[in-house]
Amino acid sequence: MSRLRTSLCGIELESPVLNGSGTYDALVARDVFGDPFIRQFPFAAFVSKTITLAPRVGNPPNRLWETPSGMINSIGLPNPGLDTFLERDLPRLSELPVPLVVSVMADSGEDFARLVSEVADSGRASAIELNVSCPNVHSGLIVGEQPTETEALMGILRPLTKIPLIVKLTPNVAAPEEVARAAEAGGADGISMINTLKAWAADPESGRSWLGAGTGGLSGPAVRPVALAQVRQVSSAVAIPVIGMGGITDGESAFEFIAAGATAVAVGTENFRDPAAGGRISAELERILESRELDSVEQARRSTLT
Amino acid sequence: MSRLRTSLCGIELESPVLNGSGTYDALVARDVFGDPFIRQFPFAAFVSKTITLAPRVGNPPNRLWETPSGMINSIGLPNPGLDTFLERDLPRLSELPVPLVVSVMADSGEDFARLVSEVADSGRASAIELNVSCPNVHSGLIVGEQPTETEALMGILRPLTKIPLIVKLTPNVAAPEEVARAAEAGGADGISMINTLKAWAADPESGRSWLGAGTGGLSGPAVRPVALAQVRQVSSAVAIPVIGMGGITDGESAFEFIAAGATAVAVGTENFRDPAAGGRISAELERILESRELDSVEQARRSTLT
Amino acid sequence: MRPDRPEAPFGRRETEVTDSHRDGGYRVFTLRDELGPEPIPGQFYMLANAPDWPATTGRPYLPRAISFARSDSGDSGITLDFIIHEVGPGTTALAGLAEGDRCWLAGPFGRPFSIPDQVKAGSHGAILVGGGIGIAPIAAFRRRLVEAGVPSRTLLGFRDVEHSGGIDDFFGCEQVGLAFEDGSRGHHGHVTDLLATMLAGDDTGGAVVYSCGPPGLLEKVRQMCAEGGVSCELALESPMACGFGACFGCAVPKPDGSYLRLCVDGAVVRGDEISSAAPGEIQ
Amino acid sequence: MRPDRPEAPFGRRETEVTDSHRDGGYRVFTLRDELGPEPIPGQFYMLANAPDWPATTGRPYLPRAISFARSDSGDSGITLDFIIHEVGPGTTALAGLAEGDRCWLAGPFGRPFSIPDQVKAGSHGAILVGGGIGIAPIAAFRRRLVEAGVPSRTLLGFRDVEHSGGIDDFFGCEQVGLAFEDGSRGHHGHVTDLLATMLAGDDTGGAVVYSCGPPGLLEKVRQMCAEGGVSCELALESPMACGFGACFGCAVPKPDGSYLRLCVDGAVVRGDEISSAAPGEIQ
Ligand SMILES: Cc1cc2nc3c(=O)[nH]c(=O)nc-3n(C[C@H](O)[C@H](O)[C@H](O)COP(=O)(O)OP(=O)(O)OC[C@H]3O[C@@H](n4cnc5c(N)ncnc54)[C@H](O)[C@@H]3O)c2cc1C
Ligand SMILES: Cc1cc2nc3c(=O)[nH]c(=O)nc-3n(C[C@H](O)[C@H](O)[C@H](O)COP(=O)(O)OP(=O)(O)OC[C@H]3O[C@@H](n4cnc5c(N)ncnc54)[C@H](O)[C@@H]3O)c2cc1C
Ligand SMILES: Cc1cc2nc3c(=O)[nH]c(=O)nc-3n(C[C@H](O)[C@H](O)[C@H](O)COP(=O)(O)O)c2cc1C
Ligand SMILES: Cc1cc2nc3c(=O)[nH]c(=O)nc-3n(C[C@H](O)[C@H](O)[C@H](O)COP(=O)(O)O)c2cc1C
Ligand code: FES
Ligand code: FES
Repeated sequence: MSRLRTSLCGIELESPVLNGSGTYDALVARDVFGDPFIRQFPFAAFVSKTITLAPRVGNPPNRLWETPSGMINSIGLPNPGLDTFLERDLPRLSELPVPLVVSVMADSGEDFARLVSEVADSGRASAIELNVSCPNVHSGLIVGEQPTETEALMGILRPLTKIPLIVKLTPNVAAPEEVARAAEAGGADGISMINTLKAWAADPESGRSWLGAGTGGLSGPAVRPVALAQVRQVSSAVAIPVIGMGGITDGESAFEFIAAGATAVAVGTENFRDPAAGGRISAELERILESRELDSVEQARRSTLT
Repeated sequence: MSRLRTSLCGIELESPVLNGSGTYDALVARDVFGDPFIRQFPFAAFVSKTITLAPRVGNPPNRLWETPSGMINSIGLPNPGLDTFLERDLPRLSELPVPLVVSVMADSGEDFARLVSEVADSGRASAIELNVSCPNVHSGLIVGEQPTETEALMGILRPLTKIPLIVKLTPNVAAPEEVARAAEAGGADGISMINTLKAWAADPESGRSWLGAGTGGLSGPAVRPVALAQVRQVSSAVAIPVIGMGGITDGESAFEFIAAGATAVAVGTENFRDPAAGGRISAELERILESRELDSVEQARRSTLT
Repeated sequence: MRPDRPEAPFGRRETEVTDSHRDGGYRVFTLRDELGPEPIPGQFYMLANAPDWPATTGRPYLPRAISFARSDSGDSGITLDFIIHEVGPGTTALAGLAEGDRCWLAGPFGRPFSIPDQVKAGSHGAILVGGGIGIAPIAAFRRRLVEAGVPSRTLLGFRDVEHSGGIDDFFGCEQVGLAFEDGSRGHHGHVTDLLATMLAGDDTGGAVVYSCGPPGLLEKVRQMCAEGGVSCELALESPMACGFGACFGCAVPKPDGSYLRLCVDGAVVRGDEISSAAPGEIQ
Repeated sequence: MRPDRPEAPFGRRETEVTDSHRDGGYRVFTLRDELGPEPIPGQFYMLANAPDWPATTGRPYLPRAISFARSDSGDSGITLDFIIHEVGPGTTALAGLAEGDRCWLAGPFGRPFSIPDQVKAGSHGAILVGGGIGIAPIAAFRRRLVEAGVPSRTLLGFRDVEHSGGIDDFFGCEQVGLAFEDGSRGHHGHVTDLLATMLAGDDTGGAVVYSCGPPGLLEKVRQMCAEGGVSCELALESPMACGFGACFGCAVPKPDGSYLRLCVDGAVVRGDEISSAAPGEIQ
């Protein structure tokens, strides 16, 4: 697989294919599928689900709604909270055969700081992904919607650690490239995008909200054209690498993200349809590079930039 | 069809089903399909394609790309310009058996003002739709992305006419409800939404942009969950009626928009798959109201609001 | 104590449909799974007609969770029977599979039914209560109990003949108590009427109740068992995107206000592990 | 002067597939259209297997533009033959239609071929040049010319046997000039070689050239005709979402820098109405 070797924020990866945060539970999958899961580990790096300081039970059901070529989720970030995560889950996650990226989220700079420093201090994470699609408890503004909030947050977090900090952007903005530029200016090492698009569905019987939380986030092939536009816009605006995602289902769609400027890609919803999608997509992507006589993902990316 | 009768910005309609601007050429359809097209006219009001002051030839091909459950277009608003429109097209459009809404767009308040006053003065339009998804030539800002720009534009246009002014929102913003509130504050009579989501596709051979214009706009069932979320958010934020659209394919999906708070709905991309979609959707919607024992669209809308 | 469960082959796999026929209001079809382990009753699979389905308007998009109703292991792998109630695009597409077609599957997934002794030490029997399409895992479990020599009695309830099927094929060789809400066969009324009579009898001490069916039925069974001090296991349903713990979409409320992930912590749960089997209906 | 075109029934309609068979590298299938008018060669239909297609990953989503290759009107409506080259999900789905299946259609749409006299007053003949799947409208037009008593000569070109079909079925009864790029049949080379020879002959004065095929072929034909002072009509292709002028997606550049809408201003255009028949290739 040497054609697929990718360097991402200084981390050397066997392939450019990661998972989207919150779309794979590697510890449960290890139990469900046994050793073959570890031997054929589907991703080149594993991104944890988003961890918060306090435990969260998540949103009330319904949490899922299938849409044309996609789905809406309102999972609500259930997670055991930082302490249990560090004690119980992190040691097991760091035994996975690939580098680990830990996704964290908080509603204040202080909480974000605790998450980042404790995860970094554990020495078990190769990088930290900052999920900024949440309101800041002080300003009420969604951090990832505001360049200024994003840069201010980076100002707090950047001094805390040397390991790569990746900012996960929300797509529900007019100009994602401005938020990305602010993240870069604040010292981010990479951008990960897109998170889900704000979405709603009616209960077919009552006409009221189907989802327990009212609204949710759209993912899957339906959003791919939007994700590609944003990845293209952002990757031409910043010099740091972009991890592209949103509706990737196969090597061809992964290649589209690389053509749009992504250095690496992540698979989310497709994991639900095919638990082994990550490995399949890596293999398909390798065949595409081969048939186009491209020696690396980086070469592919450059070949399409005008 | 009395159950379907709808009052929209003071215009009495046989049904709540309109077309999305730019998705039907009624004059050509009249030639292609002959009299049955007029007798079974598919919409309760006809929305013209967007007219600009000067003629536009539109974007270079490719202009279309099919996506999972949707399509991207980069048509580029080809139109004959205001003068030819007023002379050649408007008289014929006003012979259609339904009220006419004329969609207009400009890149300055002055040009918008000329479009609005001349269309209004023609006496042939029941309402004017303001397409604000374009940059203002003076500020460089996209009017519909900025509440302040939108309110300022309404300040110029509102005094010019008494006929209803409907603002068509762009969905590529973090908070459409703020733009809608600004439109309402500036005197808009209605909101029409959503326009297309910014989207991109790679040429399968070169990996470069497939669309002649680089990027385009996503429409069709893929965007419906996003459209529903925005319609719900906006209709709970403003008192003026909302015309909901984005991926409506049948009575059920039209009903979802009404459940989300829309007073009327518009059919866009589905027209391409079924030239008679408008009439079919009206009929399907009537059966849904009937089976739910709802006497009117307005009652349906209210029944689902919490 | 949780029964062991087999490891599922990693990923999804293609199988062949070896039979499909109508049975009353349902469709029964059979797959040959050459790679999989023998599943345990109460487990389920995620099924799709094709990697991308033959979809209408982009739905079905996700695979559908379906319990197996019978499994047989033979030379050419495991033979799996499924019973399908067509309620939407996914189940309609699965019901349209014909002999020779391919079907994509992942699994077996989920926590299976426990035998009575595992639920309650020393328990000497099982009462099986199936409602509607919920008879599928009940059929598989009944067979397993027979093989294990555990005495069981079976009660099945249906709305009407159009909403029933599989009785003779999957339960024919044994005496079962039947209830039809429209009175067309067996007891005229609910299957819980039959359960009430049985629980009121004096020969059920120590028996464990197992049930699968619509939420209302399961909640009724749960409450009857709680009141009667009888242990029960319920096979629940919920929307599922993945089936293997990845999406956290299949949340079912627990008594402590948190949620379990039905696809890994269930789909079979003990009555006291959840706050309600019909949470939607009391919202 | 533009030929009249029939009005299309408003909306789309369901038709029955009455035959489907493989013909060389193509698939030929037949529909019975009970409602439609008789179409004119060069016109096309928008086709879909079902109102929502039986789609994979949400594509095909839009109907596909397909020219008819033969039409016959009978007691039970118009019988339409289509020739399909499978290049993607839409054409593959259409090629999968079998006898008895349903097919949804709208049309006939578009501007048809004009007879030679309409293109150029007094013209006394036609030269038909078809390449690849472009033979479909050529086949329909050839038949019409025969009926109208207009003399025509036909030249067909294909890449190789796998990329050919329909020759015997649609052209068998008449002498046609064949060119295969791989030399497997007829002239070893391009169909434009045959056209060049024919135009160089002295008996073509006043004949009009009609062509349909890949963009490169059409542009070559267009230039050859322009240079030789010969009138020509070309049936072009472009991505189409609607087929009836609604989407403005089917833009083809005109010499003046503006665009025509191919579905209403074409798909048949005169050579001098466009700036290039292969704009993508010179971009
Ligand atoms: C563990 C388990 C085992 C099961 N075993 C069986 C079995 O053996 N046999 C069997 O027939 N069924 C079984 N089911 C149920 C089966 O999975 C569902 O009936 C199926 O998923 C429905 O899919 P559909 O596309 O046919 O219907 P859907 O259209 O998905 O509709 C089914 C219901 O889902 C809701 N719904 C409607 N639209 C949507 C949407 N867009 N997104 C999400 N929800 C929607 C509505 O409440 C609707 O009534 C089982 C379910 C589980 C969880
Ligand atoms: C007037 C007219 C008449 C025609 N007559 C015939 C006929 O008689 N017989 C026949 O076989 N064909 C005919 N065609 C061509 C036919 O319509 C196309 O081959 C068909 O639309 C392709 O659809 P597809 O899904 O099979 O392939 P697509 O996947 O749509 O691919 C076909 C080509 O479209 C492009 N493409 C790829 N992906 C996409 C995408 N997502 N969105 C948009 N474009 C994409 C690529 O360039 C690709 O090579 C005609 C076309 C026109 C306009
Ligand atoms: C069920 C589900 C749960 C998710 N949870 C998280 C999460 O915890 N943190 C996060 O940053 N993104 C989360 N996401 C977003 C994904 O990581 C990804 O950005 C998005 O789904 C788009 O990719 P896809 O279309 O391939 O799924 C979640 C997505 C889904 C579908
Ligand atoms: C081909 C095409 C052309 C369009 N042209 C216009 C336009 O001229 N003016 C406008 O306001 N919206 C235009 N739209 C947007 C539609 O009116 C509508 O807002 C959007 O497509 C969402 O609805 P749909 O998913 O039903 O198509 C166009 C959309 C399409 C697909
Ligand atoms: S169905 Fe995905 S976690 Fe249970
Ligand atoms: S295909 Fe839509 S206008 Fe021509």
